[in-house]
Amino acid sequence: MEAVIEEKIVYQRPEALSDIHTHYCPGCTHGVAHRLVAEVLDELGVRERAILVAPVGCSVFAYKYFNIDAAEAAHGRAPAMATGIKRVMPNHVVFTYQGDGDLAAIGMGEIMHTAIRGENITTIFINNAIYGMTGGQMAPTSLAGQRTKSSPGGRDVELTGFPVKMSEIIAGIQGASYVGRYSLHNVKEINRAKKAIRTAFKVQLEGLGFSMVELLSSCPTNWGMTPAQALEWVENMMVPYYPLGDFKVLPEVEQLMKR
Amino acid sequence: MEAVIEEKIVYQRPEALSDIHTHYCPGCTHGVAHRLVAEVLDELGVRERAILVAPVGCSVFAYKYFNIDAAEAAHGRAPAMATGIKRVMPNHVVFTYQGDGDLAAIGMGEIMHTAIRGENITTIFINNAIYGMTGGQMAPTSLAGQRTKSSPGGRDVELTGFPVKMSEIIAGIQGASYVGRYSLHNVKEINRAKKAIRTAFKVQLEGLGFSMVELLSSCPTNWGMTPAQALEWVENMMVPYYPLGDFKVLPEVEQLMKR
Amino acid sequence: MQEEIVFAGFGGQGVLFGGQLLAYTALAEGKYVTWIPSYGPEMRGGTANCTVIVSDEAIGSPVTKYPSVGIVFNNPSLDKYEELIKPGGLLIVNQSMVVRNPVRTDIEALVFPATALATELGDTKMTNSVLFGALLARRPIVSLEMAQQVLIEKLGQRKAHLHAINIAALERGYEIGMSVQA
Amino acid sequence: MQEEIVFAGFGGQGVLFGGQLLAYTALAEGKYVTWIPSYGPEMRGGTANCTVIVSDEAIGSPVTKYPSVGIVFNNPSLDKYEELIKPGGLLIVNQSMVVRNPVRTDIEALVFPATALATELGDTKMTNSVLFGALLARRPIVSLEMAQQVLIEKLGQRKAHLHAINIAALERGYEIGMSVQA
Amino acid sequence: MTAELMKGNVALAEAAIRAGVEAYFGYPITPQTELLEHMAKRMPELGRAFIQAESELAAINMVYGAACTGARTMTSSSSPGFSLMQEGLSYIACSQVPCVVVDVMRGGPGLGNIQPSQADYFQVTRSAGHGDYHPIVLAPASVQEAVDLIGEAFDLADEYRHVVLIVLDGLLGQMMEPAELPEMKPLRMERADWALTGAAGREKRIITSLELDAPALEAVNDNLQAKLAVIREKEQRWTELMIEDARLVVVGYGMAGRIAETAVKQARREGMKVGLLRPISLWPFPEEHLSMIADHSDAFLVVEMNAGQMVEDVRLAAGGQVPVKFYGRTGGVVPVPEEIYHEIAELYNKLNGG
Amino acid sequence: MTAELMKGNVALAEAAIRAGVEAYFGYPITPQTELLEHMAKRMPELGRAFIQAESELAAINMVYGAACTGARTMTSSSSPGFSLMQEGLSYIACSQVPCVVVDVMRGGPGLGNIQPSQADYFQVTRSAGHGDYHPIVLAPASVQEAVDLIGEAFDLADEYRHVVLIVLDGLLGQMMEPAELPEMKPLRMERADWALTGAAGREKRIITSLELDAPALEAVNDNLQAKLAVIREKEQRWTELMIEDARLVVVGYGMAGRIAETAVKQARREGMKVGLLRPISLWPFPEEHLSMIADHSDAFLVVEMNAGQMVEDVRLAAGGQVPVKFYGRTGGVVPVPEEIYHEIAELYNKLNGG
Amino acid sequence: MAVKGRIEIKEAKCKGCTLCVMACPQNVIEMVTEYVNAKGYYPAHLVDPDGKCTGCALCAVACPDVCITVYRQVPVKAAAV
Amino acid sequence: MAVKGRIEIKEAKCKGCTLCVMACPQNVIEMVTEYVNAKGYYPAHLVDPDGKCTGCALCAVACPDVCITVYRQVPVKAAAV
Ligand SMILES: Cc1ncc(C[n+]2csc(CCOP(=O)(O)OP(=O)(O)O)c2C)c(N)n1
Ligand SMILES: Cc1ncc(C[n+]2csc(CCOP(=O)(O)OP(=O)(O)O)c2C)c(N)n1
Ligand code: SF4
Ligand code: SF4
Ligand code: SF4
Ligand code: SF4
Repeated sequence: MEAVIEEKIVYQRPEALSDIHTHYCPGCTHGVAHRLVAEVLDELGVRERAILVAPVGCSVFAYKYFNIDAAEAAHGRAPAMATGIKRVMPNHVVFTYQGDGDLAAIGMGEIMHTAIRGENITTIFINNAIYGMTGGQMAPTSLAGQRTKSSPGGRDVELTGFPVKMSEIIAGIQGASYVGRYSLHNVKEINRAKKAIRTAFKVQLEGLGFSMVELLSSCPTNWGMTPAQALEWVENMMVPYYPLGDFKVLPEVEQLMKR
Repeated sequence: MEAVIEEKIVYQRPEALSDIHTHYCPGCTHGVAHRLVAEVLDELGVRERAILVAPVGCSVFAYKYFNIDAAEAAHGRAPAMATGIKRVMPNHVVFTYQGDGDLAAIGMGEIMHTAIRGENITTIFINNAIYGMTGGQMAPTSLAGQRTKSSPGGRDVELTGFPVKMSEIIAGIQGASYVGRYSLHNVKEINRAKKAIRTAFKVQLEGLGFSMVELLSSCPTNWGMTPAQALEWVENMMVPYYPLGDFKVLPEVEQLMKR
Repeated sequence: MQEEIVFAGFGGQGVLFGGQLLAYTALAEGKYVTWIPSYGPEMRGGTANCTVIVSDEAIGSPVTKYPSVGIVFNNPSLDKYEELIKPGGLLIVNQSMVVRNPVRTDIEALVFPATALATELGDTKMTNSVLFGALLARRPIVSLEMAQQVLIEKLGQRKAHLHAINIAALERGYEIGMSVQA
Repeated sequence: MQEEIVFAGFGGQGVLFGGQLLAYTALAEGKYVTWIPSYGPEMRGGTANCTVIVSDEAIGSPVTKYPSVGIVFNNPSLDKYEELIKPGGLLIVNQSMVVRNPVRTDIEALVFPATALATELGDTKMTNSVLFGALLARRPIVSLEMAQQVLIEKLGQRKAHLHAINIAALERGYEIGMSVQA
Repeated sequence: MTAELMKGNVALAEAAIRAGVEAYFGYPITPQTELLEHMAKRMPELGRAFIQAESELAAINMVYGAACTGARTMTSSSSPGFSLMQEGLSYIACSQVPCVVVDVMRGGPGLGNIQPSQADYFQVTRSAGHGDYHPIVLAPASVQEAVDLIGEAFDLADEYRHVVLIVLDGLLGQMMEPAELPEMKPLRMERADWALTGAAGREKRIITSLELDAPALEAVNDNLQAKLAVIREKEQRWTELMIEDARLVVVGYGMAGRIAETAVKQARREGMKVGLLRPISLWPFPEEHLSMIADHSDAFLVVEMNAGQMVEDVRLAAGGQVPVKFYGRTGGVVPVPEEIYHEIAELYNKLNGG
Repeated sequence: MTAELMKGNVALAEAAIRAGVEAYFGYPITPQTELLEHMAKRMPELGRAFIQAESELAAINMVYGAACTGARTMTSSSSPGFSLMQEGLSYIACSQVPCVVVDVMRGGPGLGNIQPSQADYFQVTRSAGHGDYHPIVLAPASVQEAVDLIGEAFDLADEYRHVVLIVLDGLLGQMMEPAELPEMKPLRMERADWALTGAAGREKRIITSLELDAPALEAVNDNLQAKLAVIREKEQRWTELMIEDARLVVVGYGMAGRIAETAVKQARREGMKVGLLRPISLWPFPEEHLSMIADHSDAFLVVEMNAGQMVEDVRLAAGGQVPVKFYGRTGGVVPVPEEIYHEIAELYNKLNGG
Repeated sequence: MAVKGRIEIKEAKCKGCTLCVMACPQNVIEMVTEYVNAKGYYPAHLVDPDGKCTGCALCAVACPDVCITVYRQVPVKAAAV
Repeated sequence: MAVKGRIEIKEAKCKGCTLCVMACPQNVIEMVTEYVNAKGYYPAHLVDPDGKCTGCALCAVACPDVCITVYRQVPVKAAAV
């Protein structure tokens, strides 16, 4: 009997992502991050009880792009808003999606305390070392010497300090159960990032407390690079300063990762 | 020739402390902390160029008690205010004095970013595991199970998370040059605390960046104890959870400590 | 009938609770009542006072400049309130904590060592009960019986061991109030 | 004399800079001028436009509903601005990026492939210079000479290698504007 | 049901619980803290959500979140803390999610003190945040009224999907007075058709205050303004005393109004034709009613615990028909009936050509 | 000196530098960000203090700190960011330290959008924070005026030890227009006698907004109110056009006023007796002048880029003497002269019994 | 026999970022240079005359705009006749 | 010979917290029980009939209210006559 060949779809848009054009710049890996989260929501079968809290930043319209219920928070306050939602809807899957200005600058207090409370939500943290939406000012995560619109001579660590490593900080907080930093600069790393995102959401589903995945992401527009150059910059400049991997894995989470 | 005996003053009020009655409750170690800071300012000879930024909390009137120029900040914002002062008066000795509600709750964003910038100021952080001024509500530093006016059944770590360890967190930030946690529960510890405070101010004088000393302190009133019981509680309950010692000593600071 | 009573002293002397006892008792007797504390940041040894208004009609202002009764627990409060009492009003002074006598003659003054009596009866903290008892003797705003009932209720089971001596304190104050020629 | 000129197209087509060139030139010639961009969050491929008003008198409103001149860099802008141009006004259309011709007959229309010409002259990004040149031919709001001078100045030393071709682009547009029977 | 002696703050908290509040988020600040403390005790007991937030900023944004799910949600604070909620309130108002906020005002500006004040009238009625909107603002003058109004506040919030503020001064927050509490309402189980509950078997829902396109945001504003116009028409509240034949009308809200009542009664006893108007809704302000009163009276005396704020609304409503005089105390000083009486007598005298 | 073509935001920054600003603290937000960016470049060049703060909250408190030393200090933001500064501003005002704040307003409420707006009029004039105070508020209508006013703002701030706001809509912030910049002033070296400079050879100094005692805080407020009364009397600013014989007076500030100017001129060309009043100081509002104009005219038309806010001040000033009509656009929609002209014509017609 | 695959790129959504081109191990994706799409971008398209695409989906994983659907030919049992 | 010392406690400032009593290794500080000071507290005072105070200043270090001044007798060279 001869084998019959059939064509199967091996990759298509996840259900949790709406089929609409995004406003992201060409090659901006916000889009990749969105897709990964959507895939994980679909795979875990939680799309219908997922609630997104979108930030203020380039990803402000994430609420349009995800095909799930969503709220748009004030700049930096997404974790507080998510806390409010989660406390009255404990069985829903609540997550924030935040940029580095949003999470690491103005929203520092809220993300810290959400982690301190061990709030049972998930945070997807996009670190692109710049303020994208406002046109390219320095972020707390901008690299030493990095030229931005508000550090035209390059980030001067004497005056502005060293770029902040949020994953390491959050990992140091007892209430954080899972914290990992991954990158979106190539397919291999994208796949690792997805695994981390899946773990983070599983942590929430198991009620284990706060989980966060930091994703190194590109901003070709404000870095003044082509998309391809931007990914190289992530790999060659960001990764050395922002090491990839898991920074906090509670024993219970380790169990979970094995499953 | 026979030795003549003369009486010398071996202890008296430091010049940097005003000779007025404080409003602190009997046995409250805010008073001890004040005195130590004042002694250090005197000993380093910087009283005349010291500027205090007082918090909102029981120590709000610190501006009255120190005999130096002082400003009173909004709740939690003392580090931002101190930053503003220091940037235009770089040769002055600028410090904040803050409680745990002020620094670790509402002021989390400001203290973190002041440390991140490596701002060349000093912070004296009074951890008394409670909100004193408002009458005894839970602080981020309240111990697990601690009964307060806002955790009447004892702090439930499931709902509120674990008490936050600020010294450990700040020590993890690159811009922090010196961070230590000491206690005021007996004379030996008080003396160690003073040494740490001296180091912290020296760090500032040398322009080495951000320095912070956390001091475990009592609040007999809101803990519902006698002053003596309260000091025992510091020793037996707080110290085990909040280990004492230096958490961050940059190599340059180590040099300084030897001098 | 409307009486405006000020309780005034140091924090820690039970000043606010004394006023609350009166307020609760008035409520229990179906009267209109308001209780207003002075409130401040948590500071021991600061001043504390409260104003209680008891009336047969709905109460407008719960504050007044010139109260009809002053109960002063210490010297600063004597200094502050003596001059404010309405002519014809009543001033009860805790002699244990003051260094002078009241001087006004157009008001009724009752001066006796309430703290000393309370200490004698077993607990310095009952100064407020003693003074409250004296008040009821001079101004029967509420009945002594109801006051006793409310006192026991408010102390609650946890402080059952204090019931008897507090009742005694209340009665001691009442006796003094009845006996002294004001 | 007052002209209100709208430059409209995609972000990235040099729309805003085109308007600024006009504004700087007008200033250099001592005219009153305002330049207003549409501004939005940083998004590539979104619409971008600016309004320049050049006048002999102080300018009141820097916005207008009905501009006297429209320079449209792409099709959506043609759709949006054609109907708004004042009767008797001028519409310059970048034929390279549109799929239709203007239809109004009560305005002057100049339609030519500016992007194609710019590409031909060495840089697609000079579309704005070509269109600006054409504008000056049809409406001598400022002189071509001054525009050339300002263009060189604004490109600056760092872009010295682009001076010649930009001047060429400006002139090419001017030629076309002069030659075409509108 | 019998009256209990309760602090205003505690009564507000318990009444909110009985009105079915599902989530409370707040931060300690005098003279409001007893409200939070009561919630800290009761809400966990009842299995409802309580968080002592890390700040007022966090608290209002937690409120924003919980309110997005259609749950009855509230917070409380006092002046400086309320200032920190401005951005969040503006977001909530634009998103049109219901919530209740209690502001127990204290002496300002700045850290000021913790004494009673009404100095945030402008802030609460005019601009609780940036942008064009007014929250509904209710000002009780007794513990009982506070209890009644907070129940109403939740209903109004739901009905209009709007921010409702209960404002009081520290005096009412700290005062004990008998009040009857309502019965405990069962928690509402169903969720509104705009609420975020997960996109199960329906289209997804979005709650946002962003609209990049100007005409679209203008439509959002038109919608909001239309709603406010309805509120303005339907929800003006006040109480009054001896207005009919009054030549002089004293206008005051909250405790200032209540204190003035004693002075007004005193003046009546002295034969002066004086009345009292106490606005209960500060926004919408009872403007028509005031304007009507202006038709029949000779002068207004506005009494506030501030340097003169509501007096502007009275002037606007009076429209120049009668002189509007102002008497205020600031910094946490509470005016006593005696001084208000003095003002009344002086002004009344002048009306009589004195 | 020759005029340069500059964006309003950039011109403000450079003019502030030339006026001797020693410290700038801010946070990016559209449509204000170019101001911060210009400072980021220039201030370090000049050895002056610049920090991109972690938030607007931090920025205003850094301003508070630097201002306490007597240094000329400023920040800038836009509506949501300005909301976050409310608490800080109230502290600064109560402490009476001088500072300058620029608010480039955008569409609201909430996140709204980044288009031009004037919807924070109430917030800036009535209650930039809790408590009784008004900042001085100046509203330019051209890049040149912005340049001139910011210099004045620093002087006023110093003179009165008060908060001075420069408010503009996003349009003026983003617009390029020729303007002449002033010469660079040398930095002021001496420090005021209240400034924190270290207690060397003198008594210590304290800057605080706390006063626990109510009568004492009332004294602080009296002092503040007395200062505001002086400002109210001395610092009203406006500009006007063809007012003398105007039957209809259009009132608008900032860009709305400037756009209205074109409509007013058009109406004059059509023979209508229409004039324009453009308030420059929004607080103190030019109330006497307006009231005087009300005496000689038949109607007011207020034009704003909001749902109607300044119109209340116009009504208060007009005191019921003339009808006051309102025309506004919201959500970032900028009214064009054509539509304002339409409103003028309609209203004027009615005046003529049409 | 090598696995056979095929991709579809939604041209209208493509922003021409080239990331799929870089991700493709078979080098069978190219950028269009002749025309731009409605958004003004030069889109990517599959140029695979030799049928080298394996349907590995790396391009799809790399694409930030989810433009790419990936198909792979898989052997299945023939249906019983 | 043991070092001789002496302390002065400013009664008016004392809040009666007892911390000095606890800190004193010589047990020569006691709380007054007969009267309260103007602030209403029972102050501490030195009760040192045997002159045991060494002037070690531990009490002063422990005192939160800086009420205590500490003196110690030290041998000095006699001035030349
Ligand atoms: C209170 C407030 N402050 C400032 C802004 C302006 N703003 C919008 S997005 C943003 C930062 C965006 O940067 P980031 O969070 O890194 O996200 P990205 O755009 O880079 O994805 C800022 C400052 C705002 N909207 N609200
Ligand atoms: C914005 C604001 N929120 C809240 C308060 C009320 N408040 C005053 S002090 C304080 C906390 C004090 O606790 P902590 O910082 O631990 O100092 P402590 O009194 O214990 O020394 C609070 C919440 C305030 N003044 N301002
Ligand atoms: S500006 Fe940067 S972060 Fe924002 S969409 Fe563009 S590339 Fe992405
Ligand atoms: S309340 Fe506590 S922290 Fe405050 S003075 Fe009293 S003991 Fe000290
Ligand atoms: S990765 Fe996606 S958006 Fe980028 S060129 Fe390829 S198909 Fe187009
Ligand atoms: S330690 Fe100081 S305050 Fe306490 S009892 Fe001793 S002397 Fe008095």
